[in-house]
Amino acid sequence: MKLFGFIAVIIVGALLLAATGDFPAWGDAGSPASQGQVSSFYIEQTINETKVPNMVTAVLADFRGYDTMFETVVIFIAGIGIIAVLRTFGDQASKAPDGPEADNDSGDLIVRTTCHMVVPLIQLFALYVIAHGHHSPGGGFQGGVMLGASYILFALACGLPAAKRRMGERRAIIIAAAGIIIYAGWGVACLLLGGNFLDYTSLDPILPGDEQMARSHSMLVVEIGVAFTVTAIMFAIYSNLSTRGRLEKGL
Amino acid sequence: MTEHFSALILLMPLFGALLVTLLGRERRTACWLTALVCLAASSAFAIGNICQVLASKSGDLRYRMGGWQESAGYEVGIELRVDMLAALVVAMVVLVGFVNIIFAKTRVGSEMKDKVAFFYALKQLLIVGLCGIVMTNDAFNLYVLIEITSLTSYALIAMGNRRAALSSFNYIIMGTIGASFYLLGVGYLYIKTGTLNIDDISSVMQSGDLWAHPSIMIAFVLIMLGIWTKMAFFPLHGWLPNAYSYAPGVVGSFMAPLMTKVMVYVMLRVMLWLFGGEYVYSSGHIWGELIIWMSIIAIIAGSFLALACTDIKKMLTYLIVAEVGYMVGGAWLMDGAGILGSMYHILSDAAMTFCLFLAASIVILRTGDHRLTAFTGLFRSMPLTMTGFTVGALSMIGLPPTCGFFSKWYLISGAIEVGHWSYVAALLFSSLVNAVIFFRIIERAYFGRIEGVESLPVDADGSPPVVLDRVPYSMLLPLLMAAGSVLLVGIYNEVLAGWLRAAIPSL
Amino acid sequence: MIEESFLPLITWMVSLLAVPAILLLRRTPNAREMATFVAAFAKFALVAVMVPMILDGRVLRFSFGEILPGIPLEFRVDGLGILFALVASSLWILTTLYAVGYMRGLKEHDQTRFFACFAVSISATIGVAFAGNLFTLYLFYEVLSLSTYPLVTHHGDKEARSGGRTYLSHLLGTSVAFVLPAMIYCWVRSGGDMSFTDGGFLAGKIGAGDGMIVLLALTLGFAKSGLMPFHSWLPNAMVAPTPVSALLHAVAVVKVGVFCVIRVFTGVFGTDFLGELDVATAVSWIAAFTVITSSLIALSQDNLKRRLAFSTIGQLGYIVLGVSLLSPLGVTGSILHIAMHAFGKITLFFCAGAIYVAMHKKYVSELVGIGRKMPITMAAFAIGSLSVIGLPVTGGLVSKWYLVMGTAESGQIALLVVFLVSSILNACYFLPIVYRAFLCRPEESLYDGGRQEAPLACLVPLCITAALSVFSFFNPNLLLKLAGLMTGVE
Amino acid sequence: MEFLAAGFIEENIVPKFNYWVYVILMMIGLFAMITKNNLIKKLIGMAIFQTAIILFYVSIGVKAESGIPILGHEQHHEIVEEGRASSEVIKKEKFANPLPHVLMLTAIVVGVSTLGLALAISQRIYGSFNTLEEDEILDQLRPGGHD
Repeated sequence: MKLFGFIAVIIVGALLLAATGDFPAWGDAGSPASQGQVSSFYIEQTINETKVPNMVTAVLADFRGYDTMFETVVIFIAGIGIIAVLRTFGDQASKAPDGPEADNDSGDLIVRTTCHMVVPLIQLFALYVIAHGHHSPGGGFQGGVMLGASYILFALACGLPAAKRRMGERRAIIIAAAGIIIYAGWGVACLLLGGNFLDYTSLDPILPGDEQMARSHSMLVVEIGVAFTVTAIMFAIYSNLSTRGRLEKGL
Repeated sequence: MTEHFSALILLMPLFGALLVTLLGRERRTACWLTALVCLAASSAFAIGNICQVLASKSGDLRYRMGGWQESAGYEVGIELRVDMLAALVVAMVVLVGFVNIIFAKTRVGSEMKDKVAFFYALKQLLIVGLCGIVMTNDAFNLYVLIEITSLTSYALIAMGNRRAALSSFNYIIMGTIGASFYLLGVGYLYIKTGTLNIDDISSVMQSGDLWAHPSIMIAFVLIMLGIWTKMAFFPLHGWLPNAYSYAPGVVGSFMAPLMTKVMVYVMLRVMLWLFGGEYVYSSGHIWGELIIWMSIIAIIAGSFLALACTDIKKMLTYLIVAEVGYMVGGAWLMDGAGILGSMYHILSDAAMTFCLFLAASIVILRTGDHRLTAFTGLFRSMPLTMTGFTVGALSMIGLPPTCGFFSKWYLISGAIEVGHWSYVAALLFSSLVNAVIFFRIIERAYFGRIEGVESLPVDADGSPPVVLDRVPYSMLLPLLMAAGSVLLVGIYNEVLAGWLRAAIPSL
Repeated sequence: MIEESFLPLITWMVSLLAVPAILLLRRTPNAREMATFVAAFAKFALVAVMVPMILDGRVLRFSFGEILPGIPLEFRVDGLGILFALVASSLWILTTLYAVGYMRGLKEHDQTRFFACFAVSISATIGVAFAGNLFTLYLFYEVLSLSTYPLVTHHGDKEARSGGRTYLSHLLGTSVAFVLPAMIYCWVRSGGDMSFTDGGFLAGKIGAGDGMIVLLALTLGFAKSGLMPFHSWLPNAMVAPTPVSALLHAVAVVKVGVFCVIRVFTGVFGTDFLGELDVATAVSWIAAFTVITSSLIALSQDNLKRRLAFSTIGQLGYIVLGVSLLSPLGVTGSILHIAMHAFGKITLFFCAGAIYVAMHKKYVSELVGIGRKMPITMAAFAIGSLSVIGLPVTGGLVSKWYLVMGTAESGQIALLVVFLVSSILNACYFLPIVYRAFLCRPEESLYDGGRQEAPLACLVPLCITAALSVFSFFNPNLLLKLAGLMTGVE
Repeated sequence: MEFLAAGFIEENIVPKFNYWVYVILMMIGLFAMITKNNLIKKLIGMAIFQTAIILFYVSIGVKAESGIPILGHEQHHEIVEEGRASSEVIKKEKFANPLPHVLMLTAIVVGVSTLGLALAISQRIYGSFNTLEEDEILDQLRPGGHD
């Protein structure tokens, strides 16, 4: 098996390297991918079409917004997939101590106190990352991961039951679904107003600013939707993986 | 509204999945109803879509997501493209999904226990993924959607017993390798062309005359390897039999007919539209021959492996491996008739595999036995189920007027036109093996416990009374619908073939 | 002169419509049998109505619309088809009558299923007879294979199962492995047209080498014709109840096989074109080999039904041999032999069944002296034997005459010898049975006491078929005319 | 010989080192996925494999002497005042290609999701087999056949 694997790997590697002969060199500005019409369009026209200086955000949330919607769906699937595979509903789970005293029996006082101080800061910064994605690196995924991480941190410091009271399983699923509903629902709203699916310009009548601004605003909306889903699913994945689906007291 | 049909086909099950998760795991009937309604709507849109494609002059509908117009001849956004083949395959996906939802109703409770809502959600998302794959015209979007279908199927399979979990794990490893190869291939194409739209990549390669570049060839090989892994083409088939046979019954009966077929569709799409028949077939005389031989091996190996099985579902999964060989071989015959056969076989194989899997699930449910011995004497106790099974079996063997006969007809005529007799021989061989396999079962079902006939109550003329199947209608009806579709796809093959022929680009 | 007509469709449908009736009436056997009879008579009447039209030189056609590109599902009634349909539908009536007597006499199980499958298979037979193109022919050929399977395995015991397995594996296997690719090859070669025409739709479109392979594939692939080496399903199918054997051997299955072969020679290739290609000799020799070998095997069989089965294989060999001579007289002989052999052989099977019902005897060696016990049955048996051997005063002589004439016409002396030898062999395996049944010494006889015939329902049909055998010797004009429509022989 | 090798390195490896790095990483990952016995090691291989692909894509977008694909504040203000950007203001050589970044954001998400699901499934496998070694699991399954 080892030998077979080794040979297969060498063959694949050789195949992949053989193609590099006619690839552009590292950093070649004249390569088809960099020089191509699509890339030039994104760089030069993004600001005109969407009024968003961050081209990555614009491409992500608007030009290829359809892709990104499915990306969010992928996260959603991972979340409910893990719950579906791992979660054990039943008596053992409900017997787990779930009262307020569970809050205190885990973790060190210093850790808990620090955590109580840090978590709001993380969350605040996460919100900034989400909202400021138009102008600087950031956006729904990045901000959502930070938000999710803040909950995970809380769960690590104060115990899973405490975190569960703030982000219960049911609530996490609802938030995750709501995120995609925001995203896809926004697209459907475009559709209802006469445009194609996710064609934000058709929302111009109900949003402030001109058509380009409508795109810009809509990007914020879908980024928020993404952030919802990512936050909830990050925490759901953590809580299931760390307790083997029993959602009792975690690590 | 009508121009949005292709988007709505996707959106219905997507929202259905979200609603189902919001409903929560207590309200099972509500979940079922939601899924049913959403898929029914989606089916209606899919049928409307077929009508639209028929009505349109060009024969392919374009739908630009986000309304982004092309810039200087390049698509900057993501575009859906629905030609006749895509419209038919999408309709097949949602209809099979719809019927399977009906089928799942009574079964899902006992198989999924507390996770019914998750099952419905994942299943609808799987349908979203499959529909998306079929309709998208963007090479990278295709990757994302392939991953959506893969993730949902990993999760759905792993919801079964512990063997299912292990099979699902192997599937993850193989599936990830396959999808990653596909992604690498797309990356290679992107480096050379600077675009991701399938039509644009094709036209850049055409205008830039990139055919001779080794990187294009390697991109092609990578994409093909990736897709073959995903569709379980013979030496890469290892994950499929376990994954589909150990998966929960309602899951297996849904994924088996669809997943491999949609991947065959992707292969055709890549061959004929992304790279173009000219490139694939002209430079590929050596590899074309090689791949047909590989598909012959796939057909023969699949048939033999199926013959050796005593587990009904595993046997059916090995037959899928053989059927994949049919389609790959047909697509590589380098001939319009072969491609047509391959396309038609996507539809007909889905119909008959669906029919057989439903029948097998019902039998396993009723007898509690998943070996072939479960069928003993079933013609008496479950006549309707066995009728459905027999229709599917006859189609697998390839007897008229079932659809299996006609797909063989087109495939063989394609092979004869290019003079590939070994492929013809392989098809006939597999027909004969299928005949042995299925008549072994039918004989068992037909005679069964003939010694015990006396113990049953007897009619005036000495024949035992017909006992109804004792299977809920929600299971029997889907089976009969599937059996009906086997016959319908067969009888109307001329219409379907005419539509499909219009979709084949000139070689 | 081709004209559109619904008659072929209705004729085909009649027995199919009887199926739901039979299934619904399963609790009242009398009404159920009534339904079968009504359908049988209706079918015969419809065929009879068509006969004068066909004799006028008209060809009736009915099409369901295209099912494959360029290929409609199509009925086309010409002389050959109507002759076969006439034989099949008339004998169906008798077989049904006989089956009722036989099944009730033996108190068989699952009679409803039996009669339903019976009706389906006769419908498929008519479908074959009326098929207007190769695809339609193939379709009904397969339907017939499947619908007769439950009949063959009716007893459901181990022997029946293995017999049924051989039956299906041979018939389905050969048709899928040989006929299907050959048919698709024809389709590709002829440019999408597969309608039978007088000159053959492949005429001029195929070379000698390919033609040879396609011809052999089609001839051997229609394995119901019992050509060696794909003959062994026939003796194995003898496990079936006797009415089924009678139906299989005289009316439906084997005749469908040779009918298909005749269609292949006349409708697919055309005898003239085959003459140009000069490839039919191979088939002639396979048939000749089959004739002689099967007759020799028949000699050694003690089981009466198996002996009859091998005799059938030999007689089918005649038919294939006759058509492979490509001479008009030979083809006429073959077509006539379908009918003549049908009358003769069904008589023999009815007799075998009657003996089984009345005496429960299966073996030739047990029949010594039975002529005194069952004189009518054995008299009919004698007539049937004469017909199959080809002796006067039975119809078998007429067809054999044409076959021999055809052989002479084509100048194949070796094949003439085959006919001669095989006729002698036929006589060798039939006449001793008759001789010992009637003319054995009283002390050798295994039977004593008075006459004890089978029930009337069994007896009447075999008398009628025996009478038909004799009648067709004296008045073969109708059959000759119908055959002449195809071959031009007056 | 040495000279040739040096020439090869100079022509094919140095200017295209990104491809070499990714291929080597990918080979490591693939090797682990195929041959490792421990399920978690397989998953680690999978992560390496996917990372290699991400590296490959991102390296496509690189342009020498270009910055991140975000307009600076000054440029933004300039454009806002003018009302519309022109190719003088935005020099495309100055910005890295944004598309690969977007694509890889997606690929990362897919990779994370797959990994998460795979970990969940391997936990379930551990729960029912009490081991994560593939051969031991197969040993447990062998005698029973079905369960």
